[in-house]
Amino acid sequence: MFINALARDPSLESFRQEVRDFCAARIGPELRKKLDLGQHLTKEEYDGWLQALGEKGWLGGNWPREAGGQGWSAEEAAIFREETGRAGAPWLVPFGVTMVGPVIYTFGTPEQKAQHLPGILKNTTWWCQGYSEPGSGSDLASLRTRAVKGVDDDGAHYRVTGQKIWTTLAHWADWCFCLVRTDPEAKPQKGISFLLIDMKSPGITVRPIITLDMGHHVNEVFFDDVRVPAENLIGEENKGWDYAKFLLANERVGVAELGSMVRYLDQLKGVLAKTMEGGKPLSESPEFQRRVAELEVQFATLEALVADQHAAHQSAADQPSLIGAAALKIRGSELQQAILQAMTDALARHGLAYQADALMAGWNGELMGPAEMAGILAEHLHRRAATIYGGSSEIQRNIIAKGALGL
Amino acid sequence: MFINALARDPSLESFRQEVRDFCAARIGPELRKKLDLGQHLTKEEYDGWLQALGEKGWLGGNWPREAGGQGWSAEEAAIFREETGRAGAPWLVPFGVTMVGPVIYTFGTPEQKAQHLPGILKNTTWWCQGYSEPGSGSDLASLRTRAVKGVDDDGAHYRVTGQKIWTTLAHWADWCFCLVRTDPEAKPQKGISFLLIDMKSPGITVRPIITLDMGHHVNEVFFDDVRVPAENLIGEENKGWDYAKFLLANERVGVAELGSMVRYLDQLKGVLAKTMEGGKPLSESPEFQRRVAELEVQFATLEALVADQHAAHQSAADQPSLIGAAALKIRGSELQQAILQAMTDALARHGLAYQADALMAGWNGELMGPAEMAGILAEHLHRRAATIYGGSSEIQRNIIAKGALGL
Amino acid sequence: MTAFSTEERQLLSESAEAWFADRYGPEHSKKLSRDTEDGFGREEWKTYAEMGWLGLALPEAAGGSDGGLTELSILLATAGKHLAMEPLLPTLVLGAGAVAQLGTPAQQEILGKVAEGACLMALLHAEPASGFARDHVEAIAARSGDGFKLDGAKTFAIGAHAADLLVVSARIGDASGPVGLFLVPGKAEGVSLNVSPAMDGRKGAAATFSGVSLGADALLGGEEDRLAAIDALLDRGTLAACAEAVGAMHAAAATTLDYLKQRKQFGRALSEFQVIQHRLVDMNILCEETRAAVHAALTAVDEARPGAALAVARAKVQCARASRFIGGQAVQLHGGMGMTDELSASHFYKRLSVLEAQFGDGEWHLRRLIAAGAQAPASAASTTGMAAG
Amino acid sequence: MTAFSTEERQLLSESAEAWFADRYGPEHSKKLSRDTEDGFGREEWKTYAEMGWLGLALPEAAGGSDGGLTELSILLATAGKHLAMEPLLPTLVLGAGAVAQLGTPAQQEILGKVAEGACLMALLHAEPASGFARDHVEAIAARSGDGFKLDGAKTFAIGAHAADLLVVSARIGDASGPVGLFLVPGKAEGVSLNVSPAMDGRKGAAATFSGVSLGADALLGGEEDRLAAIDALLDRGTLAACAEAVGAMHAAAATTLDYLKQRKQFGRALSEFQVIQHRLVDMNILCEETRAAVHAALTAVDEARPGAALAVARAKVQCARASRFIGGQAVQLHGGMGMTDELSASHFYKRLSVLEAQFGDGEWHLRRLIAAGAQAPASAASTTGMAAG
Repeated sequence: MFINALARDPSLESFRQEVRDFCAARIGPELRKKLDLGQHLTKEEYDGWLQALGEKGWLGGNWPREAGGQGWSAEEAAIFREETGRAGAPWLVPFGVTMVGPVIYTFGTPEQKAQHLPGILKNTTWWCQGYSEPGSGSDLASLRTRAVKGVDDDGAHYRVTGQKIWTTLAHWADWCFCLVRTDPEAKPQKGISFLLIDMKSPGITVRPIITLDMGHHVNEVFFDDVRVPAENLIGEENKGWDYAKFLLANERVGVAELGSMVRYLDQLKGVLAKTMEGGKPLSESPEFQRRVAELEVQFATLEALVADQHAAHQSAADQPSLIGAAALKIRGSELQQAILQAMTDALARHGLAYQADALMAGWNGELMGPAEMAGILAEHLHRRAATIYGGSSEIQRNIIAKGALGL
Repeated sequence: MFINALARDPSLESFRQEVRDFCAARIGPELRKKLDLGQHLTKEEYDGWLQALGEKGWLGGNWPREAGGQGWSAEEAAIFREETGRAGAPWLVPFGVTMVGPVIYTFGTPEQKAQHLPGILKNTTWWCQGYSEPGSGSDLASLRTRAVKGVDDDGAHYRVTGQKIWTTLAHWADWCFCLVRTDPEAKPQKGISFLLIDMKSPGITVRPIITLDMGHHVNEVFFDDVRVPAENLIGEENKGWDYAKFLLANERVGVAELGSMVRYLDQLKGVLAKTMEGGKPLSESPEFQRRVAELEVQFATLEALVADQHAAHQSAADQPSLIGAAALKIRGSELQQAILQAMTDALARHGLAYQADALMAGWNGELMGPAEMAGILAEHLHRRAATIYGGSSEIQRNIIAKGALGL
Repeated sequence: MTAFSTEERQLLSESAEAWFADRYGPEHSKKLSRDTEDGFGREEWKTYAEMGWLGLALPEAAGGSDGGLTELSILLATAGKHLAMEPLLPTLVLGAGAVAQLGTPAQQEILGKVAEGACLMALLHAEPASGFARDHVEAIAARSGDGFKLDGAKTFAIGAHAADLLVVSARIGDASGPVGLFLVPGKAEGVSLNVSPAMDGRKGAAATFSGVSLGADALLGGEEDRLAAIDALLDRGTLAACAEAVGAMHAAAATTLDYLKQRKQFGRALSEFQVIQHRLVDMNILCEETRAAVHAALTAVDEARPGAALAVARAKVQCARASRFIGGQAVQLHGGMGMTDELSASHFYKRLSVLEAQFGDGEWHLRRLIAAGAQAPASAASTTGMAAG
Repeated sequence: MTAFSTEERQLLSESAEAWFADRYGPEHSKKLSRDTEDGFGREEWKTYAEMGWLGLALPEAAGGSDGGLTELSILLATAGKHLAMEPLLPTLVLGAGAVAQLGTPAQQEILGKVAEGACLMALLHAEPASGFARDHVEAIAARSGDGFKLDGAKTFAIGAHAADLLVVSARIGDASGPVGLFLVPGKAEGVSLNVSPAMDGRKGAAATFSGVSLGADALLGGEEDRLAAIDALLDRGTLAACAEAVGAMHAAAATTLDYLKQRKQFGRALSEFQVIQHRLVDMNILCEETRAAVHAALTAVDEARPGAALAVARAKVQCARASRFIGGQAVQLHGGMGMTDELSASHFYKRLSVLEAQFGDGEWHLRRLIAAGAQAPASAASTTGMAAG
C-alpha cells in the first residue's frame, strides 16, 4: 500500500526539454497553424514530421537497440509521448512503429526484419491493421477471413479471402498486418495466423467508411482471393493469437495519452476565454470554472495512476499489466471525451455550426466562432470512438472482472 | 406521445385542503415536536394517529366501499398520501391497510373478512409481513419455510417451521401474513401458500436486527413447529404466489412518496438556512444552491412521471403497471437518498456527531447543531435501504428489461 | 387559445406519425441534407401546409387551428423521431410565434402566408457576444427617415439561410435604446449570410447586417422594449426543442434496442448481457420521464400557469441530461457501427447534441433556476401541481 | 525530514498490517466503541507506543523516527482498513503536528510524551459558525495577567473527549486580534465537553470554554497570526484522512467482493451477474486511482513541492467521490445484510462518510481549487510532475 510510485529521475528533465525544443523547432508555422485549427493533414505532412522523428532516432525510441531503437526506459517513452502530445504534434501513427514493428522484431525472421524494420523506423512505409471484421467487434476471435495454402504452388502462397473493417488509414497503407483464419476446425483462438500483406496485391479493395464527423479515417478492406507469399507469415501458423495478444498489450502503452490531455485542457481554457456570454468571457462562468476544476482533478488522478503503473512495473516486464492498462483505457477515454464535451458545450454558444469543409486544405470561407471551433467539434465527434475502439469500456471492465477480481 | 397526462380535477383541491386541515388539527404539539425532530414514536403514538384516521374512514380510504373503504380514485389516494407526507404525519404503516387488507377483501373467506378487516381499518390490530428469508433476498420464490398439514388432527392445522428476516415491526405485530412452502416438490413459485399467523402462537420467536442507524426497525422471526389453523389459509393452497404478486403491485402504489419528498426538500432548505460557513448560512453557498435546484428538477420530473402514470392507467385497471412502478421505485428511492445526502453534507459542518440516543423519548442531553440533526442523520442511514427493500434497484431494472423491453 | 381535445391530439399524433414513417427516415434526411441547396425538402413543406400542420398553432383568422404549443410539440416530437430536416421550429414557434404575439393587424397577415407554406421564417437574436444570455443585444436599428437602418451581427441559427422573413432583434435608436424585433426579408440588401450546416446536418446561417434599410412597418408592434417578450418566445422555443428531442431520444433508444437484439458477440445477442440490458433500461426510463416532464411544462405554458417559465427551465435541464445520456449510449452500444454515417445512431447523437444546446443548455437553465430560487421563499419553489396546490 | 526508504516503508506497512489483522476487526471495533467509556482501546494505544508508531513522524529528539506524512499515512491506511478506533489522526497529525511545527523548545517536550503514549491530543478549531471555512474564529483568548482567559465554543471533533491536551484556536486579545493556538488541558476548569459518538461510532466532543485560565506558556510559539499554519495543518489532516479512507475503501471493496462470491440468488453466485461485476470493477478502479492520487499528494507535501496545497485539495476531491461511491455500493451490493450492524459493510459506509466530511468535503475542496484556478494562468494549473516539468 502506498509504495508503488517512485520519485521521478530528475536527469530525465533534460530529455523532456530536448523533446520540447525539437517539437518547437521542427513544426513549421504552416503545419503549426493546421494543427492548431485541427485541420486534416495530408500524407505528405505526416511523412515530413514522422520521418524527421525517424532521422532523430525517436520514432522507434523505445525499441531495443538491437532492433534499431534507443532502448528507452518506460519513463523516457512516457516523456516522449507526453511532450509530443502537449506540443500538439501530428499523431504518432502507431500501426508500424508501435504495433507491427515490435511483433516483427520479436517474432519475425531475419528476412522479415531486414525487409520491414528500416521502413518502419524511418516511416517510409505505411501500415494498417487488419483485425476487426464485420460482426466480430470486440469478439476478435470470431474472425472469419480465410487464408488457405495454395495447392497449385506447393504452398508457396496463402490465398486470402474475407473482409476487414474499421481499418484506419488503409487508403494510405503500403502494407497490412492481418489476422486470418488458417484452421477453421480449431477452437476460435487456435486457428488464427498473423500475415503481412502487401496492399498493392491484386484482389484488395479499400472502401471508405464515413464517420459521424463526416471524415474519412477508417475503411472496409476486401480480400478477394489475394495471393500472399508464405514467407509473409509471422512465427508459426495458427499461433497468430499469441502475437496479437502481445501486440494488444503494446497498443495499450500510453493509452491514457496524458500529453494530449494537457493540450486539450489548455485548449478548453482558450475557448472559454474567447467565448462570450452576456458580454463576459465564459472563463468567468462559475459553471465552467467548476467544470475545469473537476477535469483537472480527474487529470491529476489519471496522471498519478499512470505514474503508479510505471512504478509497479518498472522492475518487472516491460509491458504494463493488462488490468492496469484496462483501467487507464477506461479513465483516459472518459476524460478525453469529458474535456471535448466541455469544449463543445462552450462552443455551442456559436449555434453549433459545423464547418467540416474548413478542415480541408485550401478552404477559404469565413469561419464562425473561434478559429479552432470546427477542429474541436470534429475531434469531439471523432473521439466518441475512444470508448469503443481498442476494446470498448464494457470489454475493459470484463477484463478487469476476470483478471483482477477473479470473476 | 404526449397524451398520457390529463389535467387534475380542480374539485379535488377541496379534499386536499381537508386532509391538510385534518393533519394540522390532529397532530398535537407534543407529537409534532417528536416528528420534527425525527424521534422514534411509540406504538401508542402511532395508534393515536392511525386510529384517528381510521375513525375518519381515511385509513382504508382507497378500499372499495363494500370492503369498508371510501372507494377513492387514484387521484384522491395520491392526494391523501402526498398531504400526509407533506405534513410530516406519522408513517402510514402499510402492513395491514395497504398490504394484507386488500388480499383479504379480494381473496379471503367471509369469516376471514369479518375477523380481520375491521381491525385493519381501525388499526386495532398490527400486522407484519413474513416474506423474506435468510438467503432468499430478492429471489423470493426460493423461500424455504415449510408448512405441513398435520396428520394427527385431520389437517385442521398447518405446522410451520422456518425463518423469516427483515420483518419490520414484528415486535409490535399481532398477526403476520406469511408466505410458506406447502409443496416442496413443485416448481419454486408453484408450491407456495399464503397464511395468516397469530403472533401469539407458541413457537414464534422474534429477534431484533439492529441496523446501521443503530435503530430497531426489523427483526428475524423464527417459527418452530407453530400450529396455524387451516382456516387461516388465504385462497387456495399452493396459489400463494398469485396473492403475493397482487400484493406487491399494491405495495408499489405511492412508492414515489412525493409528499415526504416535498417535506425533505423543505427540511433541506431549513438546514441550509441554519448551518453556517464562514459566518454565512449555507443557503448562500453556490454549491448548495445548485444542488437544491438539481434536486428540484428531479422532483418535478418525478412528479410529472407520477401524474403520467396515473393518467395512463386511469381508465384501465386500478393498479399501475409493474413497469411504471419499477421506474418510480428506482427514481423515488434515488431522489430520497439524494436529498438526505445533501442534508447530511450540510450537517457535516457540525462534525457528524450522531446523537442517536436523542431520538429516544425522554432523552434530555444537550443537542449539537440544528435540533433536527440526529433525526436527519438517522433517516439518512435508515433510507440507505430504500434502494434495497421492496426489490432492489437492480431487480427493478431486471423487471423493466424483461417486461418493457422484451429482454 | 382553444386547447385540442385528447382525441384530437391523438389523431394529430397518429396522422403525423403515419406520414413521417412513410416518407422519412435517416436515408431521406441525409439525401435532403446533402443533395439539396436548402438542406431540406420544399415538397415536404408543401405537404405540411396541405396537412394543416403549419397552421396548427396559428389563429383561425390566419387559416390556423388555434392550437397551443402542445399541439405544435406533438408535431415536432414526431418530426424529431424521424429526423425531419425542415425548419418547422424556427418558422412556426419562433417566427410566426413572434408575429402572432406582437404583430400589428397588418403584420398578422404574414401568418396566413406561413400557414399556406409560402413564408419560411427564423429568429436571429443571439449575437457573438451574447452566448445563451437573452438580454445582451448590440445590434442597432438607428432611425432613418420614417424607418430604420439596421447594423449588427447575429449568431448562426438553423433555418436562417432559407428564411423569407427574418425576425431580428436590435436596439431602437442607439446602444441604450429599447430592444425591438424587426421583420427583415432574408434577401434584403445589406444582409450577408454565412451559410453552414449545423453539427446535425441541418442548415442555417450566421448573419451580418450592414446598413439594411427598413420601413417603419418592419418593427413588430410598437417601440416598447421587447426583452420580456423575447424571453417568453425563447421559452416556447426551448420547450419545442425539448419536444423534438423527446421524439429523437425515443427513436434512438428504440433503434439501439433493435440493433442489440440482432447483433451477436461471444455467441450471444448483445441484448442478453445484463450490463447492456440495464443501460437500455436507463435509456428507457429517461425517455419516459422526460416525456412526462416536457408534457407537464407544456401544460403549464399553454394554461399560462404561474411559474411556467421555471417549469420550462426544469424540463430543459431534464431533457438536456437525458439527451446527452441517450445520444451517447446510442453510439456507445452500437459499437463501431454507431460511429458510421450509415446508421441512424450517429444522426440521433448529433441531433440530440444540437437540440440540447439550442436555447441554452442544461447548465444554463439550471443557473436560471438558481437565480429564481435565491429569491423564492423556501417552501414555494415547486411550481408543479402538487406543491402549488 | 528524512524520508524512509522504500524498503522501510514496506516493512512498516507489513508490520502494521500484521498487527491490525491479528488484533482488530469489526467485532473488536464495535466492542471498543460500545463497551468502553473512551470508545477506543487504551491497551492498543500502549502497543502503538511500543511499536514506535506514535513517534513515526516525530523528531528524533522526542524519541521519534523523523518520518513524514507518508509514513503516518501508511499507518493510518492500515488502521482505516481494519476500522481501528484509536485517535491516531487527532493526536499525531493534528495535536503533535501543531506542537512540532510551532512549539517553543519547552513545548516540544510534549512530543516525547506523545511518543511514549502518555499524551493524547486533539485540535479544536472549527466553530458553530465556521463550517468548513478555516479562517473564521470567534473564540477569544483575552489577556489576563501574564496569561490568557479563553472563551468560545468549538464544534464536535473526534478524539477531543479523551485528549489530555487540546490545541484550541482563538483570537488573541479581542475579536480583531491575530489567531493563536493554545494548549489547553482537557480537564482544565471551565472546559465543558459535550461527548457523543460520531456517525461512525468513534467518540469525540464539542467544547465550550468559559473563562478558562491559561498561562503565557499555553500559547504555541509567539503571537503571530497562525491562520496560515492552521491551513497547512488542516491540509496534513486532510491528506491523512484520505489515507485512512483509502484503507477503508480497499477493505470495503474486498469484503463486498467476498460476500458476493458466496451469496447465491436465482441459483447463481451474485458475483456472476455482469451488472454486479462491473460495479465491483468500478469500486476497484476507484480504490486504485485514489490510492495513487493520495500518494502523489503525499509526495508533494513531504517534498514541500510548490502547489502541494492544490495537490491535497485534488486528492481530497477524488477521495471524497471514491468514498461515497464505494461506501454506498458496499451497502447496496450486500442487500439487506449491508444494512445490519452485524456485517462490516455498514461500518465502512459510516467510516467513509465521516472521513469524507472531515477537513472539508469534496465540494468544499473543489471550491478551493476554483478559487486558486481563477488566479492562475491558463497552462499552469497542473501542479503535478508532468505539467510542472
